[in-house]
Amino acid sequence: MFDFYFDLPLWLRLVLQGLAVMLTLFPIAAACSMAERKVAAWIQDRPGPNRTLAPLLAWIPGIHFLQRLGLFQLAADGGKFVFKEDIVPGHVNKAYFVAAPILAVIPALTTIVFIPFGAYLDAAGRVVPLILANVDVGLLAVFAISSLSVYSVILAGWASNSKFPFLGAVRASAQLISYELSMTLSVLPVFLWVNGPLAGEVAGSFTGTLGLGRVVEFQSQPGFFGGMWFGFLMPVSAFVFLVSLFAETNRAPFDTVESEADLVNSFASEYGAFKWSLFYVAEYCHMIVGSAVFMLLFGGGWNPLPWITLGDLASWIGIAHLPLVTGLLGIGIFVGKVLAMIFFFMWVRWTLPRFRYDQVMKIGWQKLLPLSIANLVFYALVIAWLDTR
Amino acid sequence: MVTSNTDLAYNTKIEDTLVVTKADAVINWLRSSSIWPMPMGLACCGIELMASGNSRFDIARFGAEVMRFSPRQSDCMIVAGTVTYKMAPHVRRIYDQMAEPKWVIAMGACASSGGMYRSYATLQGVDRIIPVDVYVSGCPPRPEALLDALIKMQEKIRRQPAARELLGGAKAKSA
Amino acid sequence: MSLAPAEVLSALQGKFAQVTARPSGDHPAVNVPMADAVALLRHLRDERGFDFLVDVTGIDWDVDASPRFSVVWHLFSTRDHGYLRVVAACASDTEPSAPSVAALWPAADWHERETYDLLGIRFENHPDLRRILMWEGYPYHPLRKDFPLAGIDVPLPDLEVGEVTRATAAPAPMVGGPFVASTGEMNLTEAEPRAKDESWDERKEKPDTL
Amino acid sequence: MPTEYAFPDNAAKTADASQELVSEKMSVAMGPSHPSTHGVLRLQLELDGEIVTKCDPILGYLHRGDEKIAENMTYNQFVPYTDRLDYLAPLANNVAYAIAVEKLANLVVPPRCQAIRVIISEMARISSHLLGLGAFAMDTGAWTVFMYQFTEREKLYKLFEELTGARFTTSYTRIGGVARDLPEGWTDRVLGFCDQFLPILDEMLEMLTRNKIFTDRTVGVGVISKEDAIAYGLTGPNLRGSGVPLDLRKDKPYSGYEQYEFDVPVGSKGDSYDRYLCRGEEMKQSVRIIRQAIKNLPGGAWYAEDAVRIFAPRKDKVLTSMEELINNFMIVTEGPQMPAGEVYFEAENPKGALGFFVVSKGGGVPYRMKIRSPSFCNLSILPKICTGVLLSDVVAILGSFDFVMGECDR
Repeated sequence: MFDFYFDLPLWLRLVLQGLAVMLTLFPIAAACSMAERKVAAWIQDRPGPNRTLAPLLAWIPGIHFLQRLGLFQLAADGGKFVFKEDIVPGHVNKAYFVAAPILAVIPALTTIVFIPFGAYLDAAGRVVPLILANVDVGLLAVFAISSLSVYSVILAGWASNSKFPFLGAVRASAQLISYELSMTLSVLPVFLWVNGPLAGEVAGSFTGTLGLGRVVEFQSQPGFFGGMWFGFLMPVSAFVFLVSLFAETNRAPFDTVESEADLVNSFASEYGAFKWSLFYVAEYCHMIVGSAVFMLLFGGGWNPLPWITLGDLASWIGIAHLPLVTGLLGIGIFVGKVLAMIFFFMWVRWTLPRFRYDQVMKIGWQKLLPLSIANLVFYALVIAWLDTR
Repeated sequence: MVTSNTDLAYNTKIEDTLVVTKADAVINWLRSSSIWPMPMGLACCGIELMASGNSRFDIARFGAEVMRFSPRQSDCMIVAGTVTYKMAPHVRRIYDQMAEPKWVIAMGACASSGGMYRSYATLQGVDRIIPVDVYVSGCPPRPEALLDALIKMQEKIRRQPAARELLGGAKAKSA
Repeated sequence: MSLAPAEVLSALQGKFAQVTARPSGDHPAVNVPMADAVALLRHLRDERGFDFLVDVTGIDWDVDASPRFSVVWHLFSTRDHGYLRVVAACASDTEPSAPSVAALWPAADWHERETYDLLGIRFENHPDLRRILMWEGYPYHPLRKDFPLAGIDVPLPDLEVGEVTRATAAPAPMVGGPFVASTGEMNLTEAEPRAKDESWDERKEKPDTL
Repeated sequence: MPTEYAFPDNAAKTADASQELVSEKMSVAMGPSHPSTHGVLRLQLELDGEIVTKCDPILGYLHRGDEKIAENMTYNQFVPYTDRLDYLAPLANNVAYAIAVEKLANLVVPPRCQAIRVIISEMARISSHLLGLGAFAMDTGAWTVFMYQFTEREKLYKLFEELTGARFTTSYTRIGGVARDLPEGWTDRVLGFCDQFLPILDEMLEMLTRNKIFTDRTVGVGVISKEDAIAYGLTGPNLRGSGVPLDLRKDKPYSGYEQYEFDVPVGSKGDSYDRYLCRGEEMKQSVRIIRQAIKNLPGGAWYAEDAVRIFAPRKDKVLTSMEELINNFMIVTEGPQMPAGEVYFEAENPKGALGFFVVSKGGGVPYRMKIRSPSFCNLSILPKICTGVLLSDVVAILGSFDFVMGECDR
């Protein structure tokens, strides 16, 4: 059915795939900002944005549902930025000032290529992950590239040549670097396990990989341990990763970087219009990618439930022979999980107060880091014990 | 060519049946639907400004709950409260830092005219230092009045020759 | 020490002979010469239990009055829950000054700054006597009786903004505004609330600077 | 008690601390337009990294000249201006002002009027503390509490509106009484509010009191010792949070507060958390007072009937009797006739002791009116406690102080 697509030259296919994914991610990230407002409104007993309606569309029946969801508000907000004066204040360092939001978006959008976002069953009944760049370094690449985003924050804060942004940039750089450590350490047990002795027993061929698709495949094995999600197997890892994720994405309660109360708008204070919105799109992209990684590592990826894989589900409802439908189902399950994660992010933000900057650092270095090291040592010992058994 | 009469482009009475594609209408719709206020909560009116954000009134319905304290990101300054001579230069500077297009709502009697504070310390109306688009009466105005002002502001924005201003008219305006 | 005024007075006069009773509508009140004020206040704080400085303020007793300015301290005792008002007249009518009690009560710091700001009473030995409510460089002391309610035209605190907007701290128009009345007992015509505007009214043209 | 207070040379103090690392300090102006300065306070901060080494509050951005205006207004005309002092609790301001002037006139209002004033003062206290609580929560990052408390305040506003005609600039009291009697059934609605309010208040406090993040942010932050609190003239919950059980409603009862049973919550450490807890508890005590006051609400007149030359006669009398018409005219034009004299009265307002020092030379207009505003006095301790804390702590401290610039700058 899609043979013509596979006849296209490889580079074109890659470009098309990349465009498709990024053009999906970008609006989703933007839509998250509206979702944030609606979730906040819901938590606070308010209707939230629901009045805006494009006059040309008003006659379409059922459109009021979208209106109440605030979809047109989102369009208006986004469109307004385009027609808003794009301020470059006189006192800023212009080149870096302009570069910062671009630098913020590039890593945020790039990391998605290493994320498998679904899977389909090929003719042989094997699960093939849908991924743009199925490289073995997988997670390492995600970490490496997403950590570049700290430069955009530093640049923005420094180039703004203003005090609150500067303070925000200093906070951001310290915070992002601190939490990267415990984040990386927290996922190591997962890959020890995936590449460990048990892997040999269960799967046979999983060795020497950091690919995220492999982790999901590992969680899709038959048997008690095979079908178990890593979130159950390694709860401490999952917890440390989740907390670090909040800190890495500057979300409440770790949003000291852009804490409205003391730094006003922190590093983005001097930014307006489109450049400013790019920072927020980048933040939500990071949230999406982070949630996706969390779901892949600890939440079973595109498997609907623990011990029930996508393949099982597909064969039960009789679509296993339709790779396209199965693929869509897999993507749907995965995206649903990621969106649930993002809702969780928002739920936390509108519920909890905010940490102070030094408390954030203390949690990072004095609590999470020892915890993740202990966790790593524990699983290393367990795996060594399994190995010698 | 843009005419000053844009009733044809956007009119609440005929919007459902008449489709007019004019750049102005589109831009104005975008702008008027997304007014992000810069809350200049100076005094008593600031409390009603906050109250308009709560769940009984919920200014968010109009997409205007995004109170940006950074003037670079806001579209409409709501001057809520008494502007004193000591504060006036700050109000003006914050107004200057806002990006075009920008609007001002003078909320309450004090901001509009000095109100009951006819004294040595009070600026007699914020319109002496910044141009005001909508005045709201009341001391303080009820949140409903502020919402009404917001709707008035939207109507006003929808009558603006936005495309012409974008294509160079803005320079002429600011000069 | 919710003492009757007479008792307070006799207790204090034992130590400070210059202290005299002051008519008061409520709490005990004493007059004290400015020179003795700090000693008296210190005595009250350390030995009489008046450990809480409620308020420091000044009164301008009219332009022609002499002594023109008085400084008023209100003390409160957190132990006995009694108030005491201490009043001292400033020696000079043109350059009024009073000793600062900021070293006794840090609370006095801002109160004295405010009194200096609004009435122009200088407090000697104050750690940081600046204006507090009006801006630095404001030339007048607004609570003085010769200062009109509407104000006097001065430039805005930020000259640049003043230049761009051509706005000044101009006298507030009183026409149609809140009707202000005059103090004291006088004939009805004068005491009647009216629009007291120094700059313009229905007959005079409104100046351009407004 | 120390005999002399030295004013610390902050620059010298921090120079000692940073001897090892010579770094340039950053001067930051926080405000006058800043989300967490609650109005137009400006803090000129000197930062060493994130640590505040010097804090210089700059006031006066809302100085509207109330005291000067008072000197040009009759006593009744000034009532609306008292609304706008502490605009979170105008009813309580009205009451404080009215009692101050009544003391000057040696006027005693009837018990019903006193009880009405107690009820509205306590409702104003709830309204003010709610916003203080919400703003504090917002400063520490908990937005939702801020929205929840506004829902409760709206219910209060509805009751205020029914009573006075305005949401919060009420101008309800007059010299010698209140503007009008309670509407029919109003007290029942107040009781209804009280009944549903307590569980909601508990819910709101629950979101913060045991919240680890909130306690981390507030416990031990902005500690004010008992001695400092008294020396700096702090009043209200800020003083009681420091462990000084001074409440003018108990210690210098006015308006019949001595009849009511209530507790004065007192903090133990004097940090931001204690101040928060005091406010939470005070709201519950206010509910207690309101219930008692409504239960024992006396009948009779709601204004002092003997205050003929002070309290404007009732409308129906004005329209029917020539004598009353002339009297009304005199009160409106000349103002209520007061004897010469000086009085000082302070009432326990939500923010602290709001005092009015009225100097009269007789006639209908005060000669000098000094307003002793609690926020002004409370803020004067900021340079002391905001030194050596982190920038985010300044926000928490400001939130816990619950000040209003309207009365601070007047």
